[in-house]
Amino acid sequence: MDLFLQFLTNGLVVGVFYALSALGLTLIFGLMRVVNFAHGEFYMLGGVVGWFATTYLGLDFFSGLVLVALAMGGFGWVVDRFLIERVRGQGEEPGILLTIGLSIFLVNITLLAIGPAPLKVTRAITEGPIFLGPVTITKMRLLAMAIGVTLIFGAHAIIHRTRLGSAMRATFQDPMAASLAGIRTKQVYAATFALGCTLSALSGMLLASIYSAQASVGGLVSLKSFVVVILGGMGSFPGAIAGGLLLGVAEALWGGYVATGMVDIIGFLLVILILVLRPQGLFSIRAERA
Amino acid sequence: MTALRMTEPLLRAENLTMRFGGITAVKQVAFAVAPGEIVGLIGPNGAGKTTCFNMLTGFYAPTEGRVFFKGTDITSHRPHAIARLGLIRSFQKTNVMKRLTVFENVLTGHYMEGRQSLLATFFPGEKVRRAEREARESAAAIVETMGLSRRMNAPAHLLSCGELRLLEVAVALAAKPTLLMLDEPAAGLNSHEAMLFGETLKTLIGKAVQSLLIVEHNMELVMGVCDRIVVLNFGQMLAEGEPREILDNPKVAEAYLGKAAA
Amino acid sequence: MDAPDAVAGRTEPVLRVRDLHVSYGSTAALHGISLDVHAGETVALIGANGAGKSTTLRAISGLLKARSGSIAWNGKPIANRPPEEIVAAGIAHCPEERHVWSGMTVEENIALGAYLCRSKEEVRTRMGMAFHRFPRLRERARQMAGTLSGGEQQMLAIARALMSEPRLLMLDEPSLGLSPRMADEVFDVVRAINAHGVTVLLVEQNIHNALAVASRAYVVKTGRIAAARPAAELRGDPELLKAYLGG
Amino acid sequence: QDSVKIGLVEPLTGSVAYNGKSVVEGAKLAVEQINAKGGVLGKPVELVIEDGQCAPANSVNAVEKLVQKDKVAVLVGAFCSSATAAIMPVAQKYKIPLVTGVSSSAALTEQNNPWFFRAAETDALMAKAFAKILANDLKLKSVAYVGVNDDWGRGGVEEFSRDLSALGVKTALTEYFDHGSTDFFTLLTKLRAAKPDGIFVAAETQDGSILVKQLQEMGVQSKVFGVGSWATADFINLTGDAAEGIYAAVPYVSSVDTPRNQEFVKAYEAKYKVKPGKYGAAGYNALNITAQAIARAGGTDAEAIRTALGKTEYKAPNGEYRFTAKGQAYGFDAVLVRIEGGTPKVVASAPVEAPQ
Amino acid sequence: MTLERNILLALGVLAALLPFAVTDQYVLHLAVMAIFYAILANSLNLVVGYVGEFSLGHTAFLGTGAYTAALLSVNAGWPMWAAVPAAGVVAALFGLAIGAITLRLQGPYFVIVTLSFAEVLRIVANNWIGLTNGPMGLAGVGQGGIADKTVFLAIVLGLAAVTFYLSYRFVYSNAGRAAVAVRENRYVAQSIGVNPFGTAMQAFVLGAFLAGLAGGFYAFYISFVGPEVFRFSFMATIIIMVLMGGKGTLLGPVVGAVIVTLLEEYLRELQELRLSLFGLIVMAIVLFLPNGLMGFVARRREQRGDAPSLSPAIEERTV
Ligand SMILES: Nc1ncnc2c1ncn2[C@@H]1O[C@H](COP(=O)(O)OP(=O)(O)OP(=O)(O)O)[C@@H](O)[C@H]1O
Ligand SMILES: Nc1ncnc2c1ncn2[C@@H]1O[C@H](COP(=O)(O)OP(=O)(O)OP(=O)(O)O)[C@@H](O)[C@H]1O
Ligand SMILES: [Mg+2]
Ligand SMILES: [Mg+2]
Repeated sequence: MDLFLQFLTNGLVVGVFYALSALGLTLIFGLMRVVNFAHGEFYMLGGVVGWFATTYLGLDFFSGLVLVALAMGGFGWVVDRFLIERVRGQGEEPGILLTIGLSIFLVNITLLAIGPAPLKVTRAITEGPIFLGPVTITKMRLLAMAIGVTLIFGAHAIIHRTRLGSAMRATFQDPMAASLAGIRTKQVYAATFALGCTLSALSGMLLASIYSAQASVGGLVSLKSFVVVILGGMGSFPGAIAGGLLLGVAEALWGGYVATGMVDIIGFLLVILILVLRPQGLFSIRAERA
Repeated sequence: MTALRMTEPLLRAENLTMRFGGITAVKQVAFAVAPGEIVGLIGPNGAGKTTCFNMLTGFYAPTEGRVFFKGTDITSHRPHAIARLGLIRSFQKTNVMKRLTVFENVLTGHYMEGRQSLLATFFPGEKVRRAEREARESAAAIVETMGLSRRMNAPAHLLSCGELRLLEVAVALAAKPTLLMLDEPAAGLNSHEAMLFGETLKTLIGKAVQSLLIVEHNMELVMGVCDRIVVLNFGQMLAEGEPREILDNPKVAEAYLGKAAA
Repeated sequence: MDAPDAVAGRTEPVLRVRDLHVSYGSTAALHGISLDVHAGETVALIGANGAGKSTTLRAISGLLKARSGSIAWNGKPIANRPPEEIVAAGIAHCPEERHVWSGMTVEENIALGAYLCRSKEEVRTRMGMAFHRFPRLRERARQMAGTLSGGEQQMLAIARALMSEPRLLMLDEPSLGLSPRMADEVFDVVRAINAHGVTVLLVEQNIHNALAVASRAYVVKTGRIAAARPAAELRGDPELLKAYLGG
Repeated sequence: QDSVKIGLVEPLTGSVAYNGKSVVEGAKLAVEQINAKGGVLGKPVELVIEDGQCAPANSVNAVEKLVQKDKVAVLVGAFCSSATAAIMPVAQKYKIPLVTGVSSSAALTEQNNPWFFRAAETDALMAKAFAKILANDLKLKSVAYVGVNDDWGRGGVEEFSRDLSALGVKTALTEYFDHGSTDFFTLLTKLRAAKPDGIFVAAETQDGSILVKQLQEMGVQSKVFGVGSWATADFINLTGDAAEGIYAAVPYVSSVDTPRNQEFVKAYEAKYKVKPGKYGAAGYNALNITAQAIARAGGTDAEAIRTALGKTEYKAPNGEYRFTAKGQAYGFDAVLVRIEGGTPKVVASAPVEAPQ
Repeated sequence: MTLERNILLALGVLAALLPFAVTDQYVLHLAVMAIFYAILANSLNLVVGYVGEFSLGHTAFLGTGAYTAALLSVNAGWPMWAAVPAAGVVAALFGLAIGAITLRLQGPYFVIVTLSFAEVLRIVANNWIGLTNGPMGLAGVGQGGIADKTVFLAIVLGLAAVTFYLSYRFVYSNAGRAAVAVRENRYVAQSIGVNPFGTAMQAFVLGAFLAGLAGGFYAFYISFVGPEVFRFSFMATIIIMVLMGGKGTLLGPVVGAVIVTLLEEYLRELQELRLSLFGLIVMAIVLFLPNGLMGFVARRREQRGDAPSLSPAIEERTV
């Protein structure tokens, strides 16, 4: 029982982390429908910029976080305006190829710039375990979870409660109609991409302070994030949380009771299983008819 | 007319009902289409006409009721299986293969005639080649009939709305339907064009197709070509009869025609 | 041909289009359209399939770039401005083929029509008005717009265009897919709006209805203006109409 | 030809690039030193470096290019055992000697490929060298084994657990994890529940440092020892105070106090600003062994070089390398270190013996 | 369509003549790899270009083919001529099973579920040590057999001939048109009697079969098979080839395969900068030739007034 509780806690913590790292993708892939293979690299850059800010610029963790948000938001804006914008409305393939190219470029230019070594990001607080009955958790993890949950709810609120959010959804569904309603669609696209990029980078820095930052982490992050977004249903924030938690808990239980050697298989099996049963993912509705 | 009604109808719908969550879009609708007949299906917006089409052609599974085509029960058969029996439809929202040319669209419409085994695909014999040649000739002829020959090699995305509607009908004709079902084929045509289109439709009967079932809001067209009209309102049958009877029916006038009838 | 000022003695036109050329990629669709719309008028654009009516509206609302020519709105040039600026200037365009946001509810669709209006209060009043005009939509308020019937989507598109409370309303085939009775109601709405001082530019295949609401009509033929007449004149001369519309 | 070319295939991109780069650095240093002393055969040595990405197909591409286009005399490399396994037949086909300084899969030297030489330890040899010391000095009764889920990690866990079990140490747990995993709490929960005296870990810097940190976060107190490039400044920096007191069995550590090693460390530090680790030394040694063999062969004839390689007696910073008939190196020293106060202290050192 | 066929034939003849012109084994090796990739890219193109769904799991078939051939060779001593067709068949069976599940899905769901299958197979290959030797992989496939590059070149050309014959027949047949119909408009396709699922399945299984053949060849040529054959980086290479060349044409993927293979090799000169530059080139191609090289050629032909015969240009930006 104690073991189970610990597994469950581990799963929930990692689940929130998964949801957090998939957050940017929920926006860019789930809502904007850009199959963004550079997601993991945005995450990676968040960690790397965070490392740079806390190590070289000597900023504290939270100032670093702000810097990452600004820098990567600007970066996302530029990527959208100068790259994605030019292939918009041509189907998903050019976007796929473009982001694959971007991802290759970003990884290798980062490798050139800072080398392949793992990097340490200064932590927000002095780390230490907390014992809750039989369950162990650490302070940094609790903090990261809190920030993560805030970000998730914040993003959800932006999409569903604000004018910008409505504008986003309208733009992605029918950009022509959106522009006729007075929505500045180019700006909306760029803002969404920038926001997605910022969220990816923030999660990258947050988690790098717990694990470590490295030029090559992107690939795995992308894969898992795609799994999370699909599990939850495209573009749904509650779905992304559910998908992340589901993945985290399933991995923890599989790792705990079966074997840790192939935990990665669980996510993919879940995707297959859920899509067979519910071809629209867990949280998504269909609004199309013949 | 009466003689026609005695024979086994081509298409028969029994008690069709369709519910979406709390909304009952179609309720207990029953009607039939006899060979050689042109039937109109009309009714106010949201009355359930398109939903009926979708149930008849397998795109929706009816909540209740049955559909018979040429005497066989086709309720909830998959759409392509129903098409293969000779029941071909068009869509209310314009649906064509935008990136193919007009000719390629129509050629693709000949799919059923050219179906073959995988072996024949990889090692085509004379039979397959002949079928291919015939399909090409037939496609050109159909494009001609629909008056699109000027646009033969234009990609479909270059066509205007009206031309697209004609192309849709051409593609449907290419599939050699027994019963052709058209959902608002004249939407977007002006009155003059609609009239010409009506003439074309009439010439099809008995040659290219056996029967027609048409959903249309253009009353001139409906009254001009239909032998019989079925009226839906709020998902239910409101009236059924010959065009004259329908025009004179006060309930139809009230629900559907509005001032036009007054 | 230069736009003949059929309603002589009026003031400057609010919308003035001169020698407009527009093309899709390398194929030209408009070869010099000129037209005037005066404040408070209802003007109809009629013509055969593929004549270029929709293209004209798209160019005015900024969806398409003009290759040459000018468009002036209240004397200010608006050609090649982005659509969002043109809406803000008071021109609403209800496009062909509806283009409702299918994954959003009817309510959200309507509310977003008033995107540029920042007062929530005001938006609510306008929504009340929209539901009043199209009671069917009130019944369907929570339904996904993509699952509406064709005619219901058409009503939604019109209602949405009205939400921006434009001074010039451009409607592209508003009666498309509407039942005769519903079409009449929509034209009644157009009349009512017009009576409130909104200028209307109407593209319509239902010539009879169009000429009944419009005061003047332009006939478009293969990308050019073939004629400009008072509506009553055209209504009374079916032979003339046939000659223009035949193709 | 005015230079003697040696081809080097290492992963320079991807997630093992970190270690591949170190090998290249070591190799470059060796070449620099050799050329400073006049090169071999009176010509300078030229190192042609290719990225094999640790992938079989890419490594084969690289080797084809090195052999056909650059006409290298000897091949060094391929890091990952799978990539090395893929290029071995190519080397054999073209009759070019192939020296690896890293790939540890035992199967490689069992393929009877006469052109292949491994100037590296295998897990079996490491286990044999240290099992007794670990069992006796650390007084372990039960050990939990954790390894990265690849050929190297599995090999390490299997060899150490076999030799330790033979000495009566109980196996509390055996678990593997995938390279690149970041969260080990689930694994560590199981591990904590198994209550072992010692924890054996086969992991490289990136995975290893995170795992050791999380061991501390979970409050696990057992003694930790492992294989991998742990005795490096990078590892200690990343792991922080969680690294205190852990043991590592490595074929090389910079703190070995021999004149040859001091010299090597000085040169390496001067060039790269860090102390060499396991992989830097591996690249350095592999290149020296190769160059010396070419010198002894008296020419670039492949057959002669191969024979010369077989007769290697290379004095490395960490002992002396010789090859068995199957091309397996032995004779060099492996060390067990303990990290104390942020530096690796040598606890024990044992020569790697030739396998039976 | 005849133009496309003739160009393909000409390319084939050119490749067949290569050994007579050059003796450099490295060049021959590149030729073999380019043709291998052409087969692979073509097989993916059948799914991406003709079913119109984007598969990220094509390595599943490459991998099962490679493992099948490797296992048959290593464990049962099968020769290449028997093991490679067997690889194709096994991959086709996997295609049938995976297609049955995935082809019910569309769009992003299809993309990710196919990727999932490839990943599941990779993890299985990495952990089922009894069968696949796990991360150690299977070494020495077909050892002691063929060693000559020209023979390998002949074999891979033969496979390419089979591949392009089958693809050509399929693409320009009634069945191929049906696949295009499904790609372009599912509703229309169904209403003219096309079974979207069945048609997609045909193209999918054909693609799987061809990828399996390529995988079998790969196993013998590289003589080593490990779990990395299922890896996403392999997949990315193939995608780049298909999209760079131009999907939905037979020639495009071939052009893409040749260019990417040569590019990857010649960029080696640039050492560390190599992959960064490769990424930039990929991005540049998307930006300047959004429909791939073949799309560009088709567009030029269209503008010059020739009939658009190679690939449909896309012009749906404005409205
Ligand atoms: N998937 C669905 N979910 C909910 N309601 C639906 C769905 N599909 C259709 N409806 C409703 O069912 C009713 C009937 O729709 P249908 O499309 O059949 O109407 P119609 O008679 O074709 O109307 P129109 O002439 O406007 O095209 C409509 O009110 C519509 O909103
Ligand atoms: N998106 C497009 N791409 C290319 N050409 C187009 C496009 N839309 C329209 N055209 C062409 O431009 C010309 C004018 O089309 P437009 O849609 O303006 O006609 P219309 O008068 O509105 O006709 P309809 O009554 O059929 O809607 C037509 O020849 C058409 O083929
Ligand atoms: Mg309808
Ligand atoms: Mg129009």
